[in-house]
Amino acid sequence: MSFDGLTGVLLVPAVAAALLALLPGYRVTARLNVLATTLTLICALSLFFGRPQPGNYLLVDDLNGTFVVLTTFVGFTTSVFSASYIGHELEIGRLTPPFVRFYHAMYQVLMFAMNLALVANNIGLMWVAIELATLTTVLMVGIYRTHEALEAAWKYFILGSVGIALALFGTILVYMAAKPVIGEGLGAMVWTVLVARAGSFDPALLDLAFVFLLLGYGTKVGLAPLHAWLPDAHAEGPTPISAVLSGLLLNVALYALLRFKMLLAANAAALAPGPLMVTLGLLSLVFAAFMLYRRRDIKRLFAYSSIEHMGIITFAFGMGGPLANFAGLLHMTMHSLTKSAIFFAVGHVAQVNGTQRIADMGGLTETHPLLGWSLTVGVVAIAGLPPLGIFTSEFLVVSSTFARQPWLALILVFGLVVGLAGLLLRLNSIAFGEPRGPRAKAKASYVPMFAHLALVLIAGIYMPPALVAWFQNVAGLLG
Amino acid sequence: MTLTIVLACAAALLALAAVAIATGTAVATARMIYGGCMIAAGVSLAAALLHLLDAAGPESLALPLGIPWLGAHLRLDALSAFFLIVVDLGALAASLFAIGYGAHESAPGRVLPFYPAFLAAMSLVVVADDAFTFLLSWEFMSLSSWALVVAHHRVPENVRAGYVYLVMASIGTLALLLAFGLLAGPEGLYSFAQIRAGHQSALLGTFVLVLALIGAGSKAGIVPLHVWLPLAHPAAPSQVSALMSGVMTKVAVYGFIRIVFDLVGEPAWWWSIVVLVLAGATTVMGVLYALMQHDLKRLLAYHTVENIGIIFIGLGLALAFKAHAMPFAAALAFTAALLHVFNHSLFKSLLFFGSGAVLGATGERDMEHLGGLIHRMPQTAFVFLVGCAAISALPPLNGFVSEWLTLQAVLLSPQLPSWALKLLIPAVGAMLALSAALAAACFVKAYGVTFLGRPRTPAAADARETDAYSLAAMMLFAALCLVAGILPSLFIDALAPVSNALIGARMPAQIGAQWLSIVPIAASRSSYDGLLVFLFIAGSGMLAAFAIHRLASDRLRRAPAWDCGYPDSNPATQYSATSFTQPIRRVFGSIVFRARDQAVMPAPGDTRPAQLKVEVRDLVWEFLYAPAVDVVALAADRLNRLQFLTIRQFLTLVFSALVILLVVLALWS
Amino acid sequence: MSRIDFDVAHLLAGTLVLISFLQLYQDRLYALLNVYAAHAFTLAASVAWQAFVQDAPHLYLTAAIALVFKAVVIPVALHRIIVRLGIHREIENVVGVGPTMLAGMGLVALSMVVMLRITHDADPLAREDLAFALSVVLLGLLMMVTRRNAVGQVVGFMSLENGLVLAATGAKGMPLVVEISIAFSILIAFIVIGIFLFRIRERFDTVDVQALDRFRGERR
Amino acid sequence: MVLIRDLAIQGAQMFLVLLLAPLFTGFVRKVKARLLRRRGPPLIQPYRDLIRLMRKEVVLAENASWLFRVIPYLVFAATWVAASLVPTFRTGLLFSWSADLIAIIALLGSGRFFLALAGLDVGTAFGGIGSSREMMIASLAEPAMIVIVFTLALIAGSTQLSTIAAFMTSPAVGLRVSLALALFALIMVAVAENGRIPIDNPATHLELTMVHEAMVLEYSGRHLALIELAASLKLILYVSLIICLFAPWGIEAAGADFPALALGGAGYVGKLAIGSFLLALFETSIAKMRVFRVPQFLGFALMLGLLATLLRFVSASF
Repeated sequence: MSFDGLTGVLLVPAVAAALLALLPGYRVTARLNVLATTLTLICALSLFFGRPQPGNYLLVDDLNGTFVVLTTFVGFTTSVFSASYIGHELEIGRLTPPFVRFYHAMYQVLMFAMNLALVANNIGLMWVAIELATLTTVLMVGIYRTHEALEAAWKYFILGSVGIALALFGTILVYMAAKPVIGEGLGAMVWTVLVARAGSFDPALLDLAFVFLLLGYGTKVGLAPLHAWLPDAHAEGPTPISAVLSGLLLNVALYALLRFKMLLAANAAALAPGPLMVTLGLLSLVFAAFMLYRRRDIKRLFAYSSIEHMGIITFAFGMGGPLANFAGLLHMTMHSLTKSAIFFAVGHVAQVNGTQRIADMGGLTETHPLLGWSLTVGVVAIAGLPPLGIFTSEFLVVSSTFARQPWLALILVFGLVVGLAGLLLRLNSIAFGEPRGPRAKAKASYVPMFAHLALVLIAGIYMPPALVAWFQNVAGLLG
Repeated sequence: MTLTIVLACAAALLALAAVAIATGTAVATARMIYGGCMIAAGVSLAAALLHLLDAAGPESLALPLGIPWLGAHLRLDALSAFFLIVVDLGALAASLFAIGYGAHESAPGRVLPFYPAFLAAMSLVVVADDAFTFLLSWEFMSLSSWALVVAHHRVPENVRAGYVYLVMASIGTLALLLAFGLLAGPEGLYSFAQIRAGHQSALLGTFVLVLALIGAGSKAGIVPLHVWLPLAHPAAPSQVSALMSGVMTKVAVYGFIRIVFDLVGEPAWWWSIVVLVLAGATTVMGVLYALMQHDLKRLLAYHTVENIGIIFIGLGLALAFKAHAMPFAAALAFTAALLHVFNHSLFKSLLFFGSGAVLGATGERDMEHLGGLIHRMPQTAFVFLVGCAAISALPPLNGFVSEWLTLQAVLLSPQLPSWALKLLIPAVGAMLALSAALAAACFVKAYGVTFLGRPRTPAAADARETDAYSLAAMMLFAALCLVAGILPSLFIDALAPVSNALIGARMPAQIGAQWLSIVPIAASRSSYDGLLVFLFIAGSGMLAAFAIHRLASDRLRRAPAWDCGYPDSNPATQYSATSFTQPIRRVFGSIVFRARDQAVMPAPGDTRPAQLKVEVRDLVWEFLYAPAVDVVALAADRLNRLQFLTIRQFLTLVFSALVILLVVLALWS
Repeated sequence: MSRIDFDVAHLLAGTLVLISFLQLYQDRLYALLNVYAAHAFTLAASVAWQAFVQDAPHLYLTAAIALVFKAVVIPVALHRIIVRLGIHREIENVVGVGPTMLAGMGLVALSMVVMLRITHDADPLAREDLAFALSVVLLGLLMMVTRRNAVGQVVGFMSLENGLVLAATGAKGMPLVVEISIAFSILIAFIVIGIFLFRIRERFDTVDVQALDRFRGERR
Repeated sequence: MVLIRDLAIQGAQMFLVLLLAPLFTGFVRKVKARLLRRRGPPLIQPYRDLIRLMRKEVVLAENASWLFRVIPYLVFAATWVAASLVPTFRTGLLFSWSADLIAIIALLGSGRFFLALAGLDVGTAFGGIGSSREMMIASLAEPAMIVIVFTLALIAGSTQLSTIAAFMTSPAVGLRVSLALALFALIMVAVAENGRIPIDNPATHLELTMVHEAMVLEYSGRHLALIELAASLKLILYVSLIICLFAPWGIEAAGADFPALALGGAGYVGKLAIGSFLLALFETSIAKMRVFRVPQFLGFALMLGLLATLLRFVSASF
């Protein structure tokens, strides 16, 4: 088939992965890594203009278009960040060249897997891709091979595998539900076909399937009580991976959930998926909010805040309706940008302080003004304070919910307040107060960080109509 | 057109903030920034004044910002114009003050960027015309002021104050968010125009009122939501303290008025009871708290709480009268409240400027380390005295006028049909009088201990008079306090369009009254003429002075103080702030604060000095906030155990989740 | 499809569930491995039968994988590990065998209830098969949860995965079955290798999962 | 013409109170002395004292500030203005509308405010005691006073003294419980405000429980004279307030001709005499109380006032 953006987003990372696996030398590979992600981003953007027909395996529509662009963009900025970050890791000898090579190859594999999962039109293929992404990240989380890193990787691996298994069972059930209607064979696993005829599927089977899918992919999303792998994986892996995990992989898993939610929504007799998602979302939100208070490790802190926000997003999609869905999409985008920016900052902060322990940090806005203030802005944004984008989405979620389900909104607000207080508590001790830790000059790449924060700020004040129309269209799709 | 100018000024301020980030932090730059702020505020002030005075109709404008399909709606009506005047006047003076005061700012880099942003946010709040824009500016206002509170972040108290402040502010914002969620309904009609159009049910209105009280009240500092205020206001640099206390709390009042008087629609009669009870408690508690302080800026902050209480008493009365279709009484109460908003913004800013000048000159906020400043900083001492007299509601200054009007509104309560209100309102009036008297006591203490007597520390002994800019700012406000006191009729008439818009009635025109006196209802009922009282006092005082100096002696001799024959050169023998309030602490504090004084007297022959131990407890914090904090801590500790499970136990979690869901599924049908 | 086909498939699936129960019952590692081998063998048989019934030759491949890899290679490897690590001692179950069996009963009952809500026009084989597969999956999970020992958990995970393959093959004409089964074999290989890894790196003196959790993230 | 006449009357009123004030004080002292079987100072003694003080030079403490020297004039002026606005022998004074009852109370309040500041200015222990206690007493006396004003305003429908007085003379009033309560409370407040026994002892200096005298301890010469004069003005103000509110008979309405006015004046003096006699009687028959009993005393007054207001609300017939 002819080369188009779709093949691009899959082909480029695959090729790059192969190359990077072979090439030695940090400088070259780092640059190549950035180059590859740039190309992928360009291909993704080209999807705006030329969009291939959905086949049995691949599909590009507004929904996953959003995700693909977001993924490739954050992938690109993260690769820029990782260039400087990994360089520093090499200098201090935390990583050896072979591992760096491995790291870069895996990075591209991860990109490939995530893109594949997004553009897959076949629920089986999607499952395979997500499994691939999981395994890749497992390997990268364990890359430092310290005790904690291996432990985190192992935890991630085991829980992830169980999640994968549950998701597969759900997938099989969907097929079983589809088979009588669509007939045997590939057709019964092609999402476009499924969603078209979901109305006549067996509801009970669909319900069962959704339960398994919710738990299976929910493990990846990091919803409580399936979240256990997430904080450690974020904390022990290299920071670029933490950024990608929080910023992207969670979204990909959530995207899978959304696809199946649409499937259920299309079937009148099946149970509404909303309540389940709402419940899990609120549970994650409140739980993670309380977990913020006792964190000693800065990366684990923000990992929990990711859980919190995944909870909010799941809640929003669970509520459904054009307004809430729009808010959910917006929130997801904003969270990806903000959280990865925060992890960029945190990575450098940890490097200059030589530790991730919050107790050893202090007065950062004084010792490293740029880092400190960027971190502060990031936290302020993630805490949902204006004029940054997350405020907009939280405004929409809360206000639209309160008119429909006052009690839910009250729980939501409660969680938000608790979470905000927890985050600020930590921020105070990190960014303000008497400076602790070394005053050594930071060799950091600020561009990705600033770019993300700038985008979030702009989105908080002004959203281009095109984007809005797109989001609204997608929100409509989600029903 | 006016609105455009106002917005342009706000934009200019934001631009200034950006400039401040870019440029350095030299004193010259700081002056430039503050000067810029002053100009912007001045222009915007002029625009708002024109709009209010020629009673122009509302102007509105929609920008393609914020929520896309909604856009940012902005509107300038009488109410906005009035509060815009308050904001800009405060901003103008604060900037002028800061041109001089900012010179000895230790961390200009942490003040300059946020100061203009803070000003811009406040003026945006009052012109916002849809829920999103309103809340955005509202919370941005909190955020920028938070940054200013933690400007001196090396002092742990400041960081803590900022923390409490921002958390409380967010709680308030979320409460308002919920309120707007109710008003906007499920289909999300966020613009105020749409909200006004859709009339709300009584029950819904009640929820909105409660949420508005929590939201706007926490910002304004209504007891028991005031806890952040005395922490945050003093922590900021003085010009910012002045803005937060004098202006930002008024923006909060604006939020309350906008929601309760404008958006919700017709009030239920008993809403006023809630408001009045809270307001009365706030008034008395605020001044009692203030009396217990010996930190000058914190004392002033607590007085803000008191005055907010007075304002809300006026608003509560207005609600009561409005609900019982007594428009003229409502107009009177409402005007009184608005006038007090204006007056308080004047003298509270003035007082904070003064405390800033003292802080700059001596490095001290604790009154126990000050004293005798009237000799070292005479001009500051004079303007501060004017401020004290004004806030203590002494004629012929402005504080008295608004409290007098409020009392006149209280006296209209017998015409109300409902018994509850008939019995409640006089009690509230008594509270108002009580707080006025206590305020006078408090400011005798504040002024007497800080400026009079003998210096208690070297720092106070060799203080220097503050700079010209600061003095100019203070003089300006002192003059305004006097003008507003002796010519209140001008201000009352200027407020007519506001009460016309929100109450549907206005106070009778005052300009016509003889000798510029104010006559709320009828001359036979009550009237007051600040100008005449002023002239009388001045005249008879001068007459007495003239007569005595001419006919009797004008000789004068300096000698040591008499002090009943026991003069003691040690300044520690003076009355201190703590000892001054000891009787009041004993009368009121023993109940309200469980206050305990105990004098530790060493045995004869023991060389240790005697000590006075004073213990004052903040029951509101102890019984409301401390428990909440404990609960959160407890929950955090309990849940934190989940971080330390084994993989198998985590698997168990997943497994049980699965089983539960399956069971639910099985039981579904 | 004819009666006999159905019965055989049914029988095999039932046997699988039975063997899962047997696994729950075991409290020695060697025995557990042997029972698991039987489990895998039965799976292979049932997959093969499905291949024959649906005359889908590619399923034979899956069957072969099951037979070779799961029924022979993995058990032998684990056997080796046990010998290496010298942990052929008793398995510490978290809860006693009795309660575990009861829980298992409950799970099977649950899966039946859930499945039988499915309308009858879905083909019966699929329905019954799914019911069995679901119970196998749940029993496998139960086993993972109730065993402290990594080997025990691996076995649990593998039997869970057997349940999945059973379901997949039961679903007539489902594509990607082979790929999926291969993918899973890889996954399991990873796990086993992981255990090896931990053994080879002189960090952990036991593969008892709790040893991995000594730090559990936050240093405290 | 009318304006001039009114001006004249207003002026007469101002100087009447100014002249009568010391006499009244003296009369009270005389009566007290008599009741104690002493001869007591002559009635004109207060005038003599004032004149002597005026002639003396002022001895000013070294660190006294400019404020300390301004305050006597301020206090005197505020008190005098307040006193001159209380109708004594004729209602409807020219400037009566320039300050209603509340404003008059506030004027006295400002006098007190500045006097208390003066007590703190020199920085002596005695001055501090005085100011702090004065403000404590005021913090209860003022609200009590305001509540009394409520009661009257509710009955008369006005806070304008002339209107109230006119209403009181009208037959519509009759005897009311709330009025009695208000009167009682007002007397208690007046006693407290003027620092008479049992709250304070105007005749002593070296007593640790003194309040007013401690504040003005550092004053001498003309300053002291002004403050003394202000004190006696305040006293006469309160007495005439009580008179005009509760015994307004004989106070002429606006537009009365001269003989009527003279009659009114005479009546006023007579009432003053009775008032001073009662005051002296009260003071001699009661002992001074400890400072920390004062809050209870005033709290009682406040409660009476509130009770009066509430009674008034419950039924118009009270």
